[in-house]
Amino acid sequence: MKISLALDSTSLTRRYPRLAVLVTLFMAFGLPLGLYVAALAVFPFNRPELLNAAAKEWLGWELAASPYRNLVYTGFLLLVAFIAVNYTAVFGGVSTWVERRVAGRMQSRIGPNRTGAAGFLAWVADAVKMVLKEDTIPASADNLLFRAAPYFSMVGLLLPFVVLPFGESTVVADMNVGVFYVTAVTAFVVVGILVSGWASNSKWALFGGIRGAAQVLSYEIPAGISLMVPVLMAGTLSLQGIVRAQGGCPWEWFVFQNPAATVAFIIAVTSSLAEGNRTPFDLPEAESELVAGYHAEYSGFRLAIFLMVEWANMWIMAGLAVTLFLGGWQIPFVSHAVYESARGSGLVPAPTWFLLQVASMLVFIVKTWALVFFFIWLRWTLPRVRVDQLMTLCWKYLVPGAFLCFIVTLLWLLVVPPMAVKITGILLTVFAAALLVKFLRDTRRNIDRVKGDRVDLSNW
Amino acid sequence: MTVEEVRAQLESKFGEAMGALSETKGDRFVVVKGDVIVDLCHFLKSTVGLEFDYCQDITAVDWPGRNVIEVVYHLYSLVHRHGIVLKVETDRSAPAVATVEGVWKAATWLEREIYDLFGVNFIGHSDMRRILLPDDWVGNPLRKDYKEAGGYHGVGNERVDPLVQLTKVTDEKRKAIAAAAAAEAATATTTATTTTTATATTTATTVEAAATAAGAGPSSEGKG
Amino acid sequence: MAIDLELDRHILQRTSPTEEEIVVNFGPQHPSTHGVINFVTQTNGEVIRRSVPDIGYLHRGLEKIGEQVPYPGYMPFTDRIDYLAAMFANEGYAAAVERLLGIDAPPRAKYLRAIAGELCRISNHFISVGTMAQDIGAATPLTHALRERESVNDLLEELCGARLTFNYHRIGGVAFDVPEGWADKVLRFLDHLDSYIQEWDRLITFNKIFVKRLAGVGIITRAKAIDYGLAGPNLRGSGVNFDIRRDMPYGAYPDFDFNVPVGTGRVGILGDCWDRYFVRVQEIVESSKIVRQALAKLPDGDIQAKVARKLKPEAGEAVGRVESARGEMLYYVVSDGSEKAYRLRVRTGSFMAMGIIEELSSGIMVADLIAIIASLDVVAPEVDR
Amino acid sequence: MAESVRAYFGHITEVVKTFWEGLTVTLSYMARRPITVQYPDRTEKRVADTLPSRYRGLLEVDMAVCTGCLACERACPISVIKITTDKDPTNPKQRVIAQFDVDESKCMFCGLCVEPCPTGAIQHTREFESTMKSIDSLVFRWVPDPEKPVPVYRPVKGQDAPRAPVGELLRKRMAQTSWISPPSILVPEGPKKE
Repeated sequence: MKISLALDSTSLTRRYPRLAVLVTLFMAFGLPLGLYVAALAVFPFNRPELLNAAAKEWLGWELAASPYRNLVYTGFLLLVAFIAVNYTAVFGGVSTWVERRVAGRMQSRIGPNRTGAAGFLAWVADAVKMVLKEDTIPASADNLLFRAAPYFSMVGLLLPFVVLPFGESTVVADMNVGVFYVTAVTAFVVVGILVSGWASNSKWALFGGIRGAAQVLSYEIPAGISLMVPVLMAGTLSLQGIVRAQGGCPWEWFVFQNPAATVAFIIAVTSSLAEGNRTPFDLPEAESELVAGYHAEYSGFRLAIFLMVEWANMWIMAGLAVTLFLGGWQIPFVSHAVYESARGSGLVPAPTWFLLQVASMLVFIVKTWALVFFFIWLRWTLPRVRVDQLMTLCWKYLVPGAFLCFIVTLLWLLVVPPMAVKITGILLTVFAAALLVKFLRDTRRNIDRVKGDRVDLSNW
Repeated sequence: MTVEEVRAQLESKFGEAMGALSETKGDRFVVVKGDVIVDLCHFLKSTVGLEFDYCQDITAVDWPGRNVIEVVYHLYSLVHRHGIVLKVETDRSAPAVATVEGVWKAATWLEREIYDLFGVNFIGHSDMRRILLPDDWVGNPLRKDYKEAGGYHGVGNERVDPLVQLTKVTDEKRKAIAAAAAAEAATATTTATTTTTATATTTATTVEAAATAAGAGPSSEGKG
Repeated sequence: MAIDLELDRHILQRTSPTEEEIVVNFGPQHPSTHGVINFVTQTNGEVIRRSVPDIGYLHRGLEKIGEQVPYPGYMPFTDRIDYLAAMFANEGYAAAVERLLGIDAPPRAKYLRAIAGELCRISNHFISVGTMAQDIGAATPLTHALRERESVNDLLEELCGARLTFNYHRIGGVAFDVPEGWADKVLRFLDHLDSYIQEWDRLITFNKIFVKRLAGVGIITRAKAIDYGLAGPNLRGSGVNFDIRRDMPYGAYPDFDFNVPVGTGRVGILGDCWDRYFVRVQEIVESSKIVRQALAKLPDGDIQAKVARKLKPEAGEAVGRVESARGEMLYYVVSDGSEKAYRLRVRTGSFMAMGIIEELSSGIMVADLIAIIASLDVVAPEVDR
Repeated sequence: MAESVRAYFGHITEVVKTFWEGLTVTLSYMARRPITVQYPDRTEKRVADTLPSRYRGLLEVDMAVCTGCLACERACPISVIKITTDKDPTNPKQRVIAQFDVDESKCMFCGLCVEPCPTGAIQHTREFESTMKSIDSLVFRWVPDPEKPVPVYRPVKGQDAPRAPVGELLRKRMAQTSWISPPSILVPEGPKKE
């Protein structure tokens, strides 16, 4: 019997498959590439003296003296901010698609594969759906706070992008208080959770909000201390400085400099998981206990904001960990001098410089996506901890561990000669590589252990 | 221990309160007086040789004919792997039995269900409330004389049964067809002997009468 | 229209919240109450003071229907008593009526009942174990469990034509014989299953968070389990070694040798949630052993005893017991000689398990209440009938 | 309780070991074939054809072999089948079936009606896609026109009834009726909306 619905949800993709593939390619590669190029073109020129020089040379307009100079600088800054915000939105959406596909595959199912080629436009469809959906407000909700809550979280999400270094010189503002600024600013997300928990006047949301507050505040401490370890080793708070202090090859990364830094890396990742409300710490919106936690009463556009914050937060966590511990955008075997020489004189740098910048951005993006994949992978393997276990883990294991790493790194920097540091770097890298190989072999053996299963990459 | 031995031991303790072992088909049971049930259960649970520590089920059966509601106790001993079925008969107009909640905690919910569906009041029960039905429900559904409520708080639960309706509609159509066939049969065979047409129409009419009767009554007992 | 406060006030009566406590309704529509059950919970922050279960939302009056439908016609209704392990419901009803009639199923039918029953136990335990992992927070084990359950349901669908509501048994035997080629499909699945269970244990059973969330939570001591009349895995989880298949043998079970897994307090304390969970995982392995033995020793012969088309058993009463996946299912059938049962009583394991939740729930955390409900494997249709 | 140092580190090593095993298992699923059957449009065969032969789907009645014995109507616990047999006005000895309706919306697919049928007229097909716009459309009327009742089949000794292959009639009927077609004739309108 032919079921002919008026508008079949997959009709557009089925009726115009080529158009769907084109749109998917654009959304998957065109848009992010455009953002990267824009960032590349705009971010480096964000300093006032460069702007003055550019204005004098191209437009012959004496910018430094003119009364409107501050207006032009802020205008330029807004353009930079616009690109950063767009990048968050696109990443928030793409990561939902990646998560649903990866989660599907890990649960031996498929995940979205109908809207757009390989289901990539699922996140665009979700975004449009959420914007069009009616955003109801509970009758006895606290109206003002209920409306404002998502934007607190969004602010907490967007501010760290100011400092996050994408490439060698593609950073919005290389503040010298970088790490301190980031730990301060990410606390905004918890304000949004707490306010939404209270304002939606629903018991589930209240539970979620209180849990969220307790969790994020108590995990600030281990996160803060373990982030201090790379600051010790680099001697500067500025993220660019920390990245420049590390080398490109794995044995020059801070994570392998000394064993305490490796432990600090693990503590930093665990506590940033807790701050981003990701499993095994997704207590604020525990589906099976609190129905939907703090955003139970939200729908429509406000819910879209909350979900974007949740998923884009993964990028911040991953980006931060990569910048501080895994050598950020450092291309292996390319020292700082190479960038300087390629820069060349004159206002517009030489093309090779641009190539180097793109390469450095790619390195950063690949490392961050690897860590994001790890977060997704953790979510679909581990169950959820209970609230009191969450606290015991933080105060009995992570906080003492973080302090210990801090002290050991101090002693390490004082006592150990540089040559020994290099050797431990290599040793730790080799050890990590061995662990990885053993892990992959175990994974391969798992497939053969279950009778009737074999490696089969079909059925997408 | 077989059921007879258990009953013998009980009789020695409780004497006349114990009824005879039933002879009916299937499982055999012992009818017990209502007022002695609690001590009997304590005795069953505590004596060394019996130790009925597992209360499998407490349920009730409504006998309007004998004006009695039987409360049936299925008890079992995990230690000795033997079981017994006790019955207490309560008057149907105001059924009341002492609760055995003190003996087995399992009885709490089982007795609440009997209270809910049969209306048997358990004296001394800690939480005598309806368990399955809403607390403001009227009547006890599992009694034989229970009339269906047909809905709750104005929300009905009956649906027009399309099949019963169809039979009525179809009967009218068939009557029309039969009448037309009979009329046409009558005209076509007027020249033939009149007796055959008479029998044809009478059978047609008897069939019609039977059809309308069956159609009207809701029971769909087929005829033919 | 205004919310019917009359009803709400009445529900609040059973709980008396003090100043800093709130009353939360866990249910009747809640992601982890396994069906339509409501827990009116009085909590102080995360710690629960009292949780009063409020059941009856899925009450269909199956015992009343039993009195209005002829004996053979009631068999499809028994599927609906516990649609996750419907084979046992059928078998229990058939056993009760056969005992009433005084007839016995032929040996081949008994073996087929054992095979179908044990496969259905595997399918049910996968649901119960999978949803337990889901309630604790791990979503992946649920989909893996559903995948394994799917292959069991396909096998049962091939045997009797339906995936959940089998209606496979008849009074005096079973409805269909084994289709050809079915037996080695089952054996192929069982080989896969035995190797898969080890992977399942590696994925979730010994996961540290899973263990920490379940060990020492919702402890039911041996005496309390017996006192509350718990049944099946809940009873065996507390260390009571009692199983109808072995202690009150029925059908073909005397011919099989299988051991009955009992809780041992391996990771926590005897009788905690983890023990009940692990008893179910081990029962899956035992069931696959039984199915293998049954398939190997399947006798031939007819599959249904001679039974009159219009069943009219003489007046009397009988009890049919069967070890369902959720514990002992007891059918108490009273007949008055007519074509329909005079009284049909079904006692299920979930109903008894609900009774103990109120006592377990004082002083624990919200997440533990969810863990206890999942570990007791209560399912709304079985509780409310 | 004072956790000894050994237990403190025991927890950590246990965490690492169990997470390691759990993560290897989930990563290994990235390289295995998901089992999803992409119903309704990306399956090789129609799903109804992949179901086992004993599958109890929608009921189908082959009026050519129906003996009008009403065994199925009696066997159905919830009276889903309604049959009206009649004397043929033209020759009184020939019984006819004027109405054979199956209310598929109420049927619970238990298969009790199929067993007593002497000629196997009523069978379960493997069709299950029966979405209709109104519930009354789900009343399948196997005697399409009351004016032309179907003569009763007389079974011949020793020779089994020439029944049409199972599923064919139903598929033909379902192909004709699109899901938005109005309910078949003679169906009364629903309960009055007061």
